[in-house]
Amino acid sequence: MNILKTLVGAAALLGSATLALADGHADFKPAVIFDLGGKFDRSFNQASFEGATRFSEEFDVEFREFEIQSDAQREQALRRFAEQGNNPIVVAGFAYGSAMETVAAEFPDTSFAIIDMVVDLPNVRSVVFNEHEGSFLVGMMAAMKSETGKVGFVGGMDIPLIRKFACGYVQGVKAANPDAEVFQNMTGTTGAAWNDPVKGGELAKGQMDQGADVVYHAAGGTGRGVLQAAADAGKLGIGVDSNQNYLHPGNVLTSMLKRVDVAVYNAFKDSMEGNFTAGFSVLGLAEDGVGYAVDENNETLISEDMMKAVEDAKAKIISGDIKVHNYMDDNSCPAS
Amino acid sequence: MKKSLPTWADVVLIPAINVFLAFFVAGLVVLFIGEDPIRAMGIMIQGSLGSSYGIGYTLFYATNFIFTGLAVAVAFHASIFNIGGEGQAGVAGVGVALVCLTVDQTHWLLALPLAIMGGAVFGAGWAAIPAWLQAKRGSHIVITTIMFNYIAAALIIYLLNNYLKVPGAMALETRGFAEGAQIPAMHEIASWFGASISRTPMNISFFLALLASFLVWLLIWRSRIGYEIRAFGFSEKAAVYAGIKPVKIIMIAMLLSGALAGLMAINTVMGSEKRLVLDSVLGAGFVGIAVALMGRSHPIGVILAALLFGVLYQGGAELAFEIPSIPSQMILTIQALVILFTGSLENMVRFPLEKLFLRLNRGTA
Amino acid sequence: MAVTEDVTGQPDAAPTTTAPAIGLTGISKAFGPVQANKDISMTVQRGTIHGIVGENGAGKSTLMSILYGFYKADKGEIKIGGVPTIIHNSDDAIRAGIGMVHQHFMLVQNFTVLENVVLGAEDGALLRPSLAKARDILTSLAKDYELEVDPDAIVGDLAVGLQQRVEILKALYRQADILILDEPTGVLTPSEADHLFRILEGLKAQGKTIILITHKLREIMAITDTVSVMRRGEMTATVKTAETSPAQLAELMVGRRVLLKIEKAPAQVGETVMEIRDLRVVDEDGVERLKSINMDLKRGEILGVAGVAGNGQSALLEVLGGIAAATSGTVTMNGEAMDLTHEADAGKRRDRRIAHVPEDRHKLGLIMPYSAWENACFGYHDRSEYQAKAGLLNRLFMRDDARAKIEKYDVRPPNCDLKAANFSGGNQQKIVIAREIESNPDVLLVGQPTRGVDIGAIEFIHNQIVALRDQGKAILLVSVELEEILALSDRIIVMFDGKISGERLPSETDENDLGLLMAGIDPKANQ
Amino acid sequence: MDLAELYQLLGTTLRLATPLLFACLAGLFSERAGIFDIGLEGKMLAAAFASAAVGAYAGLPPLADPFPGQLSGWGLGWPAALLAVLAGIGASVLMALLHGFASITLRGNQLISGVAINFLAAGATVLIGVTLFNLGGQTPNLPDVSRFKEITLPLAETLRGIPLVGPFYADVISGQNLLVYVGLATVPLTWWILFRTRFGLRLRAVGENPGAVDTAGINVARQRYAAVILCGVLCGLGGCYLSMATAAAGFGDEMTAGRGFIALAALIFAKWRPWYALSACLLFGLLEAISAKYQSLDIGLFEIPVQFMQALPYILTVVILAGFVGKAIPPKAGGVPYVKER
Repeated sequence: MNILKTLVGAAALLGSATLALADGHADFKPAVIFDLGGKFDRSFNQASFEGATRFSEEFDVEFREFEIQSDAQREQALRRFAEQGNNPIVVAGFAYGSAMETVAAEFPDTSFAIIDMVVDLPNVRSVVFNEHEGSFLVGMMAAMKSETGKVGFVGGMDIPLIRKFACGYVQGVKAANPDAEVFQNMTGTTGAAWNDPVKGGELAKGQMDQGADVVYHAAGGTGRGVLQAAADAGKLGIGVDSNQNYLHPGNVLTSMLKRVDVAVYNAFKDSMEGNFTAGFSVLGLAEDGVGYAVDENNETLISEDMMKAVEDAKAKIISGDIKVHNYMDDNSCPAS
Repeated sequence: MKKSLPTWADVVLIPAINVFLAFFVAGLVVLFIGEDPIRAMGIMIQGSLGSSYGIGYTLFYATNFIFTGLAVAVAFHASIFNIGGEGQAGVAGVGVALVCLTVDQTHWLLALPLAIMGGAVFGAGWAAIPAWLQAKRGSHIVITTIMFNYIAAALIIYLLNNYLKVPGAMALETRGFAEGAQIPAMHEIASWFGASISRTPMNISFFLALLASFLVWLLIWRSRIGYEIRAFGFSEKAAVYAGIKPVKIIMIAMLLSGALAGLMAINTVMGSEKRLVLDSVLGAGFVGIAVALMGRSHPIGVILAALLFGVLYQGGAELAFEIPSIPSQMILTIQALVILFTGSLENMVRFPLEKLFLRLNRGTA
Repeated sequence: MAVTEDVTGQPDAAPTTTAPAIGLTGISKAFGPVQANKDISMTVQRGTIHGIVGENGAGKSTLMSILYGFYKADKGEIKIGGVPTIIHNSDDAIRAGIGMVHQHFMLVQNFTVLENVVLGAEDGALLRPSLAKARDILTSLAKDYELEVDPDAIVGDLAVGLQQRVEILKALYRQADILILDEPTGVLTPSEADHLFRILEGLKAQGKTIILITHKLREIMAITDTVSVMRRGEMTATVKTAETSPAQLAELMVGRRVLLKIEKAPAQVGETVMEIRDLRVVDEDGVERLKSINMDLKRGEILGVAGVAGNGQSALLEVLGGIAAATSGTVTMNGEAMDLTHEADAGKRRDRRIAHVPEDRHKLGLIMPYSAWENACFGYHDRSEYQAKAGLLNRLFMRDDARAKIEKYDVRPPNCDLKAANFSGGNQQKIVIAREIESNPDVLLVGQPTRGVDIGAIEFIHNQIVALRDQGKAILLVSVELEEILALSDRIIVMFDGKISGERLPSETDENDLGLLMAGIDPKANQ
Repeated sequence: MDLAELYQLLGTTLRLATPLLFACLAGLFSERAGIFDIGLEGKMLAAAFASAAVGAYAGLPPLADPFPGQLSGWGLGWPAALLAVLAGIGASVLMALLHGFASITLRGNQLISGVAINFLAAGATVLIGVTLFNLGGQTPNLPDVSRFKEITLPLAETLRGIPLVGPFYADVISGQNLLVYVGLATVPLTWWILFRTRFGLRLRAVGENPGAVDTAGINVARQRYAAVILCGVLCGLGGCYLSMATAAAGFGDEMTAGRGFIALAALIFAKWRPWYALSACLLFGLLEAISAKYQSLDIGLFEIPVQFMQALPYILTVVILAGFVGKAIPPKAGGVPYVKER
């Protein structure tokens, strides 16, 4: 009986404690929900975590976060944060699409943002990136750096979004070296493909055995294996989403930055300042939404010529002189 | 073989001590993480039972576990360990989805019975092959059902990728079911009676689960086939002597088991997600093992154990929200401890208790 | 090289020549609430064959298992060669020079003879030297004691008698001075048993001490020097064999003079109910269990089937009772042919009014966790009187029905809610007998009706069987107890090696005659 | 497919088969002794985590000012790998002892114990991982000193010129990591232990008829514990392989990804025999390699979907279990707790 009393007592205490906590931050309570793979995937999710953290540190505002463990938790996580008055709620990942449609409709007064997916509701901001533009640039770098004229690409789950990365990359490679050969592999057809570094490593190794000496990955947690395999073989990997240059200094040529962090940061900031706008926004090279990373870990790998060529291409893409084909426009890729 | 334990000790005391031990060890784990186990417990109880929102989710999870628990329990009665609830429920999800996608322009009153049939038939069908192999070829059903879980996973991925998912879409899921295949959620049912409760995925399937529990009780303890199933479970040789055909019993028990596991797809696929997603079972097939073990394979025990696991799942999710340093794998750990203590380490409690009762009996005799 | 020369005695327990080989004092052992051995004391002299007799469940095997370290006694002292010895496990027993041939052979079926012999007595971490050494020793043992076995044969492929040799060889290989044999002849034909006894005599001549557990008085009289009698966990007497008689031993075993004759009227034999023609059974392993059996069962008679266990009687009961399928042959029941070869179907047999009291009531006849009322219609539960609506059972009727049977058959305690497991052996058997007889069969198959049943219940059960006969039913009685066969049967057939080796009327035969038939020899065939 | 591609596929096969092989031989020891083990997955997972955790602490250099996601280690150098392997084996053996305690001492249900161990490992690795590293259950990337890297065997390049065999030696046999070779060597070792030693004789006997072993004066429980511990050691190596010898270079949530169950399937496929186990693991490894490399396999008439390749090990095992192609007969006393009979 004593145990029960203690428990009931604790529960009651807790109830009041939660309330008090809620009161203290009643004004502004942003929340971010990560996709499968978790906030420390050193890639996509980590980028959104970093955006939220940067905002939190700059404005001294705490944010709520949640890492789902299964697909079915998406809706519960969204609804719970909304029900507890969190606002705005940012989710990262295309797989949140249907959950977002359901929950955002239930909570019209809450602001939502979703990355990598378009949800057409008056209180949802949809942010997508021109990954093909960033991939084009790292593709150029890969081709210019490659000594064998062969480069590789390892994707995560085989979906149009990842084909978009691949297609931009191939276009960039061919732009720099029309004779270059590109090997492509996808890790799988389910969510598990985002988190299988063993297989990622094997795929990269396979490509390197075929002669590739630069391998680009767009595979979330799987990419850790790709970069590790490249480093083990003394070859070069290219990171994605976050800046992954630090993972294997000297063996990561660059990282294709996808500024998910900026999207999260902006959503939080706009909402705090009352400037939150719903609707559809595309972040490309022009908006600094995508790019490539150069830091102390890889600056020796990139020559002046490469820099110049890439910067040149970047300007041309922004100006529209170079058109990079978006795979998702017609679900096909002109280059392979 | 004289029994040395009174029935109440067998069905109440031992499970209670075992669950207590499991939670005690879980509490130690929380301490190790550096959090307060009493506070964690408080959050779990508050989060799962402290609001209509929490209760709704708790009962939503419990609904799944009642179905899978019953599935394991029915097979247990025939002395069959069906570890394949995960695959059976998964394949049943395909069945439910196919029905719903076909008839979702009609009305849920039509769609529900059809979907129940779809889920039950697909679930039973997936159980039928291991059952047949056990009955006719003597293949170890534990191993075959494990294998069939993996085969089911591959099959579902294949079907979703190639046939079921919305063309061009990225998410590996079917289109959402239209109005005509959406069964009433609990908050809708409540609103018919003028009550207002939080929106949760809990739906009419909960009552279906209770009904299924009653029917299972009737079947196992009151029907002729139940009498035969239990007899077979106690002794296959005796069953053969009594003219009970093993092949028939294995098939019936496993088909029922698969069908019951399959019915959980009504709750998840039709009730909550309203579409077929890739991982619609969420490990409930395995939780069913723990539920059946704890519930001593009796429907009432199964319901109680399913509620406990519902509290565990919902409370555990709340825990992960409230104390991010306790990840949701805590649930998995507690689940493992419950299976360990109530299942494989049961004799750790039983042996000393038997000795104790023997001594008590001698003292009074 | 004779192995016995290697036995130079145990280093820490040097036996004196005069000290008895085994001395037990005050041994007690309880399993939960059951007292299996009560304050047992026993002395066995070196170089003798000592018999232990007693009914099933009298505690013989438990006592020997304690001596062999399989169980630990709760109380009591063991002296080996006069030296107090503590035996925690079989290893201790082996080291004390004790070997045991278990009733169920303790052999690894898919190992070779050599591997089985060496197991546990290897010489080093590597196998090959051990095996090579064992091969040599085995050859010499085989020569010394008539124990020839192919050392490279897979044990599972060997006949039962040969497997028993392997067990003896195992003990001898471990240089056992004391050899315990637990019911060694239960699976042997009389000639195999005689061969075994010759081996035992040979061992005795070499100075070994032998303990023979059995419930067959013939064997005790034939081979032992001294004999101890056990009853209900207690040792009731130890006597010199030469100074006793089977009748005296029997009385000591069961506690009162055995009923040698059952009061019964002469049989009123009617027409044939069941005709069995050319019945054959080949089991999964390809072994022919029944070889062309032909027999008729007639109304109003008890047909006794005698034979050493494992000579086809069980297979006969199983096929007729629908537990196993026959390979070929025809059986007609009341003039109608039955399909026995398709599949085992006990339900159909019951529909044909064939009732069956199985040999093993624990494993077959009862569901132990079921209450008496659930057991009282087990096998007949699909009959219409037990059905309620919609596939449910009529529990009220089932209980009424059970209460009536319990009363009529004097089952004690008369509580139909008690689980089968909680009744004594005799009352369990009464429940089975009640169920089968009350189903009103034309043919009753009965296997070992009084195995493990107390005396009072035996009488009751025998009387019920006779009463059923007097109603004009046919009864097929299978028993390994010759006395039971002789006392109950109106006609006797004897089975050997899956065939009927002879048929007798009780008036024209005796145990010796039947014993020869059980060995496949028909003493009257050439007359 | 040219020869280079084939050899490359075989190299991948060998790498993917190695963790299966360790787990499969682990299960072989356990099940030959009569202890069913469906907890191979959990033991591997626990080992993968423990070795990665210790490998990270021991191998990473000390940092003056570590930031989140970075770890200040002890910078031990080569002993780091040794410590990591020991930790992995230790964790796995601990799990094995739990299984042994439940199924040998307490005579509990071995299947249920296996299920519990799988869950326990899946839950506890992440719980502990989050507490130690705050990386969502992952460990930090392992430094090279805590990893097993490719070893080029002598004469690999010299012999490459020999047709067929040369490249095979250079590309498939050579250039694997140490654990691959250890795994291959474990096969004959297992065979030798089982069939040429006293320990093996007793181990096999205890899985067939523990009564025979008991009456032969051998302690059944001790023999079974020994088998279970050996099972733990081998599962431990399998787990270490995943975190230390693959490109994962660290631990990730659920990283065994069902390999324990494929190993179990391989064990049945191999009918509990060591050399067959090698073949079964290589076959399943090959299937995995093919399904990793090719998303679908066009065999001319139709395309075999990748999911079919992934399900094939399980399907084959079911076929074997059904006895359609050579019946797999498990050790007779398998799964049954030993109780002395009266």
